[in-house]
Amino acid sequence: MEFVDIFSYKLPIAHLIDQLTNWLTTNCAGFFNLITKGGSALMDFITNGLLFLPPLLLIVLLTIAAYFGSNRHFKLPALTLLGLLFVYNQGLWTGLMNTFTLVLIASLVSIIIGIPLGIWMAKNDKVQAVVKPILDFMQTMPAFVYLIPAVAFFGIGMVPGVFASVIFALPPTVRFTNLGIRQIPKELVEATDAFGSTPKQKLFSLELPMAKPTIWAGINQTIMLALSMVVTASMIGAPGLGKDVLSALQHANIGTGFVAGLALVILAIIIDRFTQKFNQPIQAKPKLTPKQKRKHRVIVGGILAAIILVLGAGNFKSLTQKAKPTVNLGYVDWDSEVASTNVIAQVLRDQGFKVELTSLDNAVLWKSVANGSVDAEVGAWLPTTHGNLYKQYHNNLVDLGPNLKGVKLGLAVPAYMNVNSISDLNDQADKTITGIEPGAGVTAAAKKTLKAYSNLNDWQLSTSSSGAMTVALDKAIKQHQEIVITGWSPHWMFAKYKLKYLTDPKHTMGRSENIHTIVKKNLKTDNPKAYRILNKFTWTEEDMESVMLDINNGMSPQKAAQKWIKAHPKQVKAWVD
Amino acid sequence: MEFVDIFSYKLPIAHLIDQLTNWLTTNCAGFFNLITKGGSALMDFITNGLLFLPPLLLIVLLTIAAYFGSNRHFKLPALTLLGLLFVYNQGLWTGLMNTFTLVLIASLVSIIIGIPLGIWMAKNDKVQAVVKPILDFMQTMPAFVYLIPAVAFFGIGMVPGVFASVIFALPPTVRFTNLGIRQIPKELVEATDAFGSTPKQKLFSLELPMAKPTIWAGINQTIMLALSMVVTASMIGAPGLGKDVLSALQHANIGTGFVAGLALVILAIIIDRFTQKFNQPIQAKPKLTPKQKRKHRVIVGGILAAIILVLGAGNFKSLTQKAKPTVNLGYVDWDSEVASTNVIAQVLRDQGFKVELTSLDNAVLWKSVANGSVDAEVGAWLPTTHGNLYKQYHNNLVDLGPNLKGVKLGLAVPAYMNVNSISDLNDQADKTITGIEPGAGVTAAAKKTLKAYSNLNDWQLSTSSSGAMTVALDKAIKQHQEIVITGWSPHWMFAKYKLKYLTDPKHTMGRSENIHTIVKKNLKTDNPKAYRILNKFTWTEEDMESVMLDINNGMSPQKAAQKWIKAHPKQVKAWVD
Amino acid sequence: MEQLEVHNLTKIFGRKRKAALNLVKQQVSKTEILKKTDATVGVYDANFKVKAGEIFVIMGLSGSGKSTLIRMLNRLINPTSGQIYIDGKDVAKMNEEELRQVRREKINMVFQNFGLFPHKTILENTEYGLEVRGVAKEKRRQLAEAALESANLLAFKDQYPNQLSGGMQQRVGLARALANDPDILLMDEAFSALDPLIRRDMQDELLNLQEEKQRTIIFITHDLNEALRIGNRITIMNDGQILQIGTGEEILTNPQNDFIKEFVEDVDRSKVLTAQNIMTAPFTTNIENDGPNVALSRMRVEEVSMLLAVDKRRQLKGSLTAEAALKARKEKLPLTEVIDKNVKTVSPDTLITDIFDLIYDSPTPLAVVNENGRLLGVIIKGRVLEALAVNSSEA
Amino acid sequence: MEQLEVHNLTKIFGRKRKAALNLVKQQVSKTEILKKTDATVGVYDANFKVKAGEIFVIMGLSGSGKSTLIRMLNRLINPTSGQIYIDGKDVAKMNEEELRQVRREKINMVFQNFGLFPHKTILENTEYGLEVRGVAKEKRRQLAEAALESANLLAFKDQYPNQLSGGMQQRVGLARALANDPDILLMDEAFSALDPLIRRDMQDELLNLQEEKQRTIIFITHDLNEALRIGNRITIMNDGQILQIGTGEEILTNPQNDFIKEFVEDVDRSKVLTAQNIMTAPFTTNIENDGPNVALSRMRVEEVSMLLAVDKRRQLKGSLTAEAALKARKEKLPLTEVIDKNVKTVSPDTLITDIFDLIYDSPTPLAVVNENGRLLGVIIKGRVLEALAVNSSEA
Ligand SMILES: Nc1ncnc2c1ncn2[C@@H]1O[C@H](COP(=O)(O)OP(=O)(O)OP(=O)(O)O)[C@@H](O)[C@H]1O
Ligand SMILES: Nc1ncnc2c1ncn2[C@@H]1O[C@H](COP(=O)(O)OP(=O)(O)OP(=O)(O)O)[C@@H](O)[C@H]1O
Ligand SMILES: [Mg+2]
Ligand SMILES: [Mg+2]
Repeated sequence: MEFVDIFSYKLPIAHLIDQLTNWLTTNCAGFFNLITKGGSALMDFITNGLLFLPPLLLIVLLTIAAYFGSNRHFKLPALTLLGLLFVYNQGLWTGLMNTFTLVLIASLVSIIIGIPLGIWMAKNDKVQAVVKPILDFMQTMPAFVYLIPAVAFFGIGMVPGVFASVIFALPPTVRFTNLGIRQIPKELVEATDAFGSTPKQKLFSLELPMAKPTIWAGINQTIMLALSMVVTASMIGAPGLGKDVLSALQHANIGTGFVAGLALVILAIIIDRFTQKFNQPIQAKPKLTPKQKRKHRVIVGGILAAIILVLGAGNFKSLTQKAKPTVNLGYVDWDSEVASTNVIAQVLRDQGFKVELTSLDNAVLWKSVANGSVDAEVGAWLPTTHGNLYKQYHNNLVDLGPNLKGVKLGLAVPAYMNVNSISDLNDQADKTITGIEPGAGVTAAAKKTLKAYSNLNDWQLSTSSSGAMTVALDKAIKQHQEIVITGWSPHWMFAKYKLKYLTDPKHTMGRSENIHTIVKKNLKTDNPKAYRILNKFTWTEEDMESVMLDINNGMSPQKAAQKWIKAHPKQVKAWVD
Repeated sequence: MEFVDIFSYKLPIAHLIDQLTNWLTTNCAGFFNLITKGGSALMDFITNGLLFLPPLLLIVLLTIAAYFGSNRHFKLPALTLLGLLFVYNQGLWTGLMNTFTLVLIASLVSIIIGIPLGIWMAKNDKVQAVVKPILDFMQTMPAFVYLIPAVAFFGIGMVPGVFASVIFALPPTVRFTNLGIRQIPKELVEATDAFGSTPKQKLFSLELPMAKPTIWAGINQTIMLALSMVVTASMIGAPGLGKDVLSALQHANIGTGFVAGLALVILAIIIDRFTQKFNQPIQAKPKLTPKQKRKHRVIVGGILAAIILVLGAGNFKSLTQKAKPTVNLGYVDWDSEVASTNVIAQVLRDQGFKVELTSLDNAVLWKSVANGSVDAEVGAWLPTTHGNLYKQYHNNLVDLGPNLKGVKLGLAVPAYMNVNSISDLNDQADKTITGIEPGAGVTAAAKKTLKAYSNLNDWQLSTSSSGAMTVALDKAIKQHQEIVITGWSPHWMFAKYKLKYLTDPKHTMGRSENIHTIVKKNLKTDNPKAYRILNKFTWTEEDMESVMLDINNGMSPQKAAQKWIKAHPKQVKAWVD
Repeated sequence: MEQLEVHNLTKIFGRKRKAALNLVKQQVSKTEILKKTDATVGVYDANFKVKAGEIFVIMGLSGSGKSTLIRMLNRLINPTSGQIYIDGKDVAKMNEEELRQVRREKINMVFQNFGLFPHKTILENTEYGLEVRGVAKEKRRQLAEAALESANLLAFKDQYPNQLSGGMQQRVGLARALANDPDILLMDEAFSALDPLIRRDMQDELLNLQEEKQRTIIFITHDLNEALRIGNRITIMNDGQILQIGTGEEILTNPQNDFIKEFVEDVDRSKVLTAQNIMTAPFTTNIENDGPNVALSRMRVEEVSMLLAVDKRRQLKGSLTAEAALKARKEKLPLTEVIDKNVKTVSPDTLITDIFDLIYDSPTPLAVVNENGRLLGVIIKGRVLEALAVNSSEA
Repeated sequence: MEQLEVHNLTKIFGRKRKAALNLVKQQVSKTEILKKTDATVGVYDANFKVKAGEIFVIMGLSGSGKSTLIRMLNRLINPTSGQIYIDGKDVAKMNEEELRQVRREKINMVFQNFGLFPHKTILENTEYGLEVRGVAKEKRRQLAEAALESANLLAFKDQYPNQLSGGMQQRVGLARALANDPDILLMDEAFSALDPLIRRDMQDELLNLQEEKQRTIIFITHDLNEALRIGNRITIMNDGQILQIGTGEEILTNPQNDFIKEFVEDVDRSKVLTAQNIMTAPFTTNIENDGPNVALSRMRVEEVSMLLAVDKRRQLKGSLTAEAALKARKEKLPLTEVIDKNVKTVSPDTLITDIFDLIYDSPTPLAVVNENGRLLGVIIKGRVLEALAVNSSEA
């Protein structure tokens, strides 16, 4: 039957998209580079400026601005002061400033694109019919999907972060500009028409002022969504609070993550309250006398000048600082990688390099090494865990071989469970294996295991995330329940809880793996010294676990790395010679 | 300095949050469990209902609904039809249904909470002052932060997914309900007041109708945000398209991820367009006459009843499937299976059975036979093609042995090609074997073949789909080009084109296979007569091909089956006696 | 206690209310106060009482506070100070529930800006007040349709307000309030957008309804003729203050100051003043007592050529001209035989406008007689014209 | 070609326009058409021309299509069919840019529902038209303030529309249009919310402006007195159709059908009719020629006791009573010496209402003289009253 055939033929959309991305990456590289350079220059400029002022001074200045901005009420300044002090107190100041820059730029771009687009939509039903599904697309296409093209286009950092944020955050501004203008009473539109207003006059004297409350509500949503994208943006290397959140969560430190999140919320509330000033009901503002107006103008001018001055100064300072060759290390924010990356970073620093650490989502990280936006990473689990990524990118990067041999994947259970081998499993733990991310290597291995062992054929694998898995584990252990997890070591859970690997007679969980160092293709020519050190870097599971332990006990990763280096001078010397 | 000290003391917020979460988890477990149970029961109910209908039927029904819902315009139904067919075509139907359930529930919960809250905010400035920062909190606190508490509270699955989605998606409904009500012209509020309306009357007769466009725009945002949370929700085990996206991206399969994302977008657009119907300008709707109103009510009532019926049926069926005196045959929508299934179905019908035919994805089909939702299938290719499925499920089903012996897998080429054995292949057809689905048995065999024959070690297997393969074959034959395909028979292509199997000296393509009948475990006791017939059912490749040919020539499968049965009375008699 | 009493009612708009109040007490003008304090005096120290069944009309310059005053009566505007008693209860002190009760049961309003709901059809708009009161669906549809019928809008009942002309919208507002049948009806320029014909109809309608059922109506209008036609009493406001309250005639004939005088200047007095207002004492002869000589001498004394003939009970019998009297004397006839019985008469409340038709070509004055036929006075052309003259010392 | 010409202008609201058009051609009533087709006849087949400088008043029942008609003139409503020529160009066929130009330069409007911008102050509202035309900031402020001043609202210039009373808002709308100084002004019930005093002021203002600069004004009103006072011509509409076009007097004295008769019934004729309309031929004596005997014989013939004295050029010199003539005859005085020079005179366009004051206690008739002192006629009390009578055969 012909009909049946049509449906068994799957449209090759996926393939087309891959090709399109490739085509864009290769053919529009110049254009993307331009945007990337310009964008990061601008954002660096702002962030540097913000970070130039001592935090406490900036906090005080903002509080004063809030005081005058809110007509000398006390709520907004109090909120500003306490909120920012809290962020500062929690050590999240730098993150906050980075995030602020990201959100500021993303929101501005969204507003600058969104309002005209919304106006156009409001005036033209055909445009509306076309734009609406595009907006739906932008809001519902999962960010994860365009993160990788974003990296392909813009590398890693703030710029792709802004790109991703704008895609998600733009629609509300457009939608509500459209709605606001369409809701304007007909008789007022008639009044402007009757006087022969041009579309522009109509827009500025009637439509925008009347639609203002609705448009501002849209902009508010845009800002909120831009803030909500901060974490996602951090997966492609945008610095800021998102990173703090992500890193806390990879370790299932709910509290720490919450605090970083809280800093975001504080930022949101302060931005919201500051922008609310623009969104007062039409007639609430008292009419200014010319004198007041002049005063107003002087104040606003002064503030702007001050801002520009500070930004300029900050950048002047940072410009004069740059000199050293940099090495850009990427890592996935897992305990083991944090340990190894910090150690090698510290070693490189000690050798006079400026080292930038970027925590990335795993797939993004590989992509970044492959396209050279990251110089190296020291946490490639091969051949199994990251095997497929390796297969995909191996032509575009250099594998320097293992730096740590014999890590392990396997099914693990709490020690109190009365089972030792996978083939002994029958109806424990509701016949469920608690897994991590669906795409992880260990997940694939677990799937294979389910198939291979006949005693597991009515078991299921419930995938979630590493964080979720450790929480589930914690919960089970607290309640002394049965649980089977997909485990891998080195991992702190083996230090924290009494766990045991189940033996795997069929070896479907994969034989033990190694952790490799991979570097971008031309690192050897670009930065031979760093290449040499990275190439020589190799240590053992015990080394790594000692660093991990220190970090887990509350030492900062950098301190822990320094401590380990101090304690192992010979070993380090071997790497750098 | 005392001052500095204060700042060097980091407030232990993180710790407090950890403790709070722990406390909640241990102390409110009963409550959370209740919600979890109730929630998942509800959502299973809906998903079962949705999946109960054959996808194509549901698509057609939705298209019809769209047609009538959009006042007989063609845009919405076309969109619905093509969009859903695309999703179905891409094999994302189940994911779509699960996602739909998730988004539906999350949106409903958001609306049910959000609108009253928005109303309250609009009426009371103090409530607004309190709620606004909470909304800011909900939108900017990164989902990742509360994913883990969500898992701690609700475990893994749909319920925590809904929880996370609601937190993120609720605010727009609240905000825009608030905005909409506050924007109502003062003179209209005065008019209601002057008549002594109660707050409730005012709400329903003035405020909600007038604020409707704005509220709906808020709800639209809520739905969009709920959809954007689908991927995040999948991190804590919520089934649906999010999983597909996530899994594709873990492997950096941008294209596949994009397609899954596209399915989300399609869902978004369809939902958006359907809900837009509620959001028409106030006076656009023509006034209905009482008669039309009655008709309207009957239609709406009918649709509701149908929905409830289907949902009920889906669940009733899944609850009581064994009680029915019907025979439920499953099949994969391939030509050979359509032929055999229809023949045996017709035979059973002639014997007085009610036969239900369900076309299923292959894996689903095996799973369905294993869990008893399908009574039998007559298209199990063993031992090779469906070997792994058999291995997985063989304990839970009964294999009645072959109903057709000696089907064949192998590499096939058009007869005009000058090659007869696999070992003769050298550089034909661009050294490419055109394969079918990556997971098919014949694909696995072809891979094995590539490895086993040294002359093929620089050949590649290009997997696609059965449909794509036949298209490629057709194209090649038309252009008289070389092509090597993974073939199997019976298949109509052997009737249509002159093809030949290549001999396989190393037997890596598997020796010839048989098509088995498999039935659910207790069919023998449940329905001994059907069991007997199925058990006796056996025919030949020619039999099958004659039926396939008829179908291919445009006869309906049922008719073709009837024709064959009429022509082979003795053979059939042997089965039913 | 009257149905509605207002004591010392004041409303100041704006922030610096105290300062504005002080200034207004010092008789500073409204614009001056606005300049100085940014506060507007809406209403200042209003006092009046309205009896049940009365139609109380408020007039005044644009911006003089009429709407503010009327909107304080059902507390759509909260008074700055003062009391409003409706049936003895102070509206200004009511809590929400009491207020709602009063608005629902007692007092309804027709808005200056119509206040129609754009999302409801005309019929639904008209039903609104009834719906709020919980009247059953069938009943309320019936009442609303009746109200629309009498506003001549039934054909449009399924349209939306924006499909109607301004005057039609105003009538919907009217129908909405009337359908509700309240004790007190506040009408803020309720007829302003109506053409003369429909306006007259609606006025008649209102007066008819008023005969059937005694409603208390507070009515703002800018049309003095309308005010005089339907109002039992009229109050004139300026700059937020009440200048004068009185019947139409009082105001017209006895304006308390120049402002009011100017204000009422334009009125069509012929539609307000009646025979009663302009009649003069008649020169009569009692034909039952008097003979021709008495009559003739009387004519001579009074310098007239005609007397009205009455009997002992001052019933008008006819008119007696000098010629007729001479004839009677000559022919010795009794006066009853010579009088001209065709005297044109009018009742005392005949409007001047209706007198024109009778008098313009009448050689004799018109006689004013009451319903019992008793002669009250006469109307001469000069008096008619004098009454219509604005600047005559007394009208 | 006149400044404004309207040919066969028709507007049908709703979907089934064709069907409605057919029905209206068959004289089916508007409500009937609404019931049958759900379409409303706004205006049907309107034809008229307006000269530059003319004030053209439109009246008619509520819902008769006045606003629809006026709003088609600047194409706020697109006509269903017909042509509108402004200075010879068809507005109905203009493209957007041309239309904008016309609206900006030639034609402005005062809206029935005011159409003020709630987010702009009164001053900004008033400036709007000028702003659109690109008038420089200082200049436009000046013009707007002048317009507000003449609307007596300057004190409120920094307030917002919702802080003003209905009438004040209406005046802002008025000021906004006037500030713009357009050639053609469309005024849709522009004075409806104003009190009599301010209304009179605004009418005067309009007439004054009209003297300064000849504007073409299309004016909708429900007030016949207003229409008669300011309108050069009046048109009366009903059910979307124009029934009659003519000067006030024509309409008043020669209503084309009963509907119009009823429509104008209520009008205060004393404010419409002038001395000219009611004067009668005077009985005169040429004092330069005639002697006392001639005069006396004339009086006898005409049965009057007084003549008006004129000279050869019919200039009014005074009045001559019978006594004075007798005295002249007796004392041989020329008539010029005995005439009473205190004759009350009025000009031919004095309104009757202004005649009341002069005539009611005047023993002599009033003389009507033109600006050159030439005697045109006399006014006697009886004629005044006759003119005010509605049902007199000729007014
Ligand atoms: N937008 C519209 N849609 C449908 N019908 C309309 C619309 N505007 C006006 N009409 C109809 O057209 C007719 C004429 O309305 P129009 O506003 O011109 O009357 P009008 O003479 O100005 O009355 P008024 O004196 O009450 O202002 C009315 O019957 C009205 O219902
Ligand atoms: N909401 C308000 N805020 C500030 N001032 C107001 C407000 N409402 C009315 N006023 C002022 O109060 C005064 C009286 O207004 P009001 O509406 O009572 O006048 P009105 O007598 O009804 O006039 P009109 O005949 O024009 O309707 C005006 O000067 C007006 O500016
Ligand atoms: Mg008012
Ligand atoms: Mg109108």
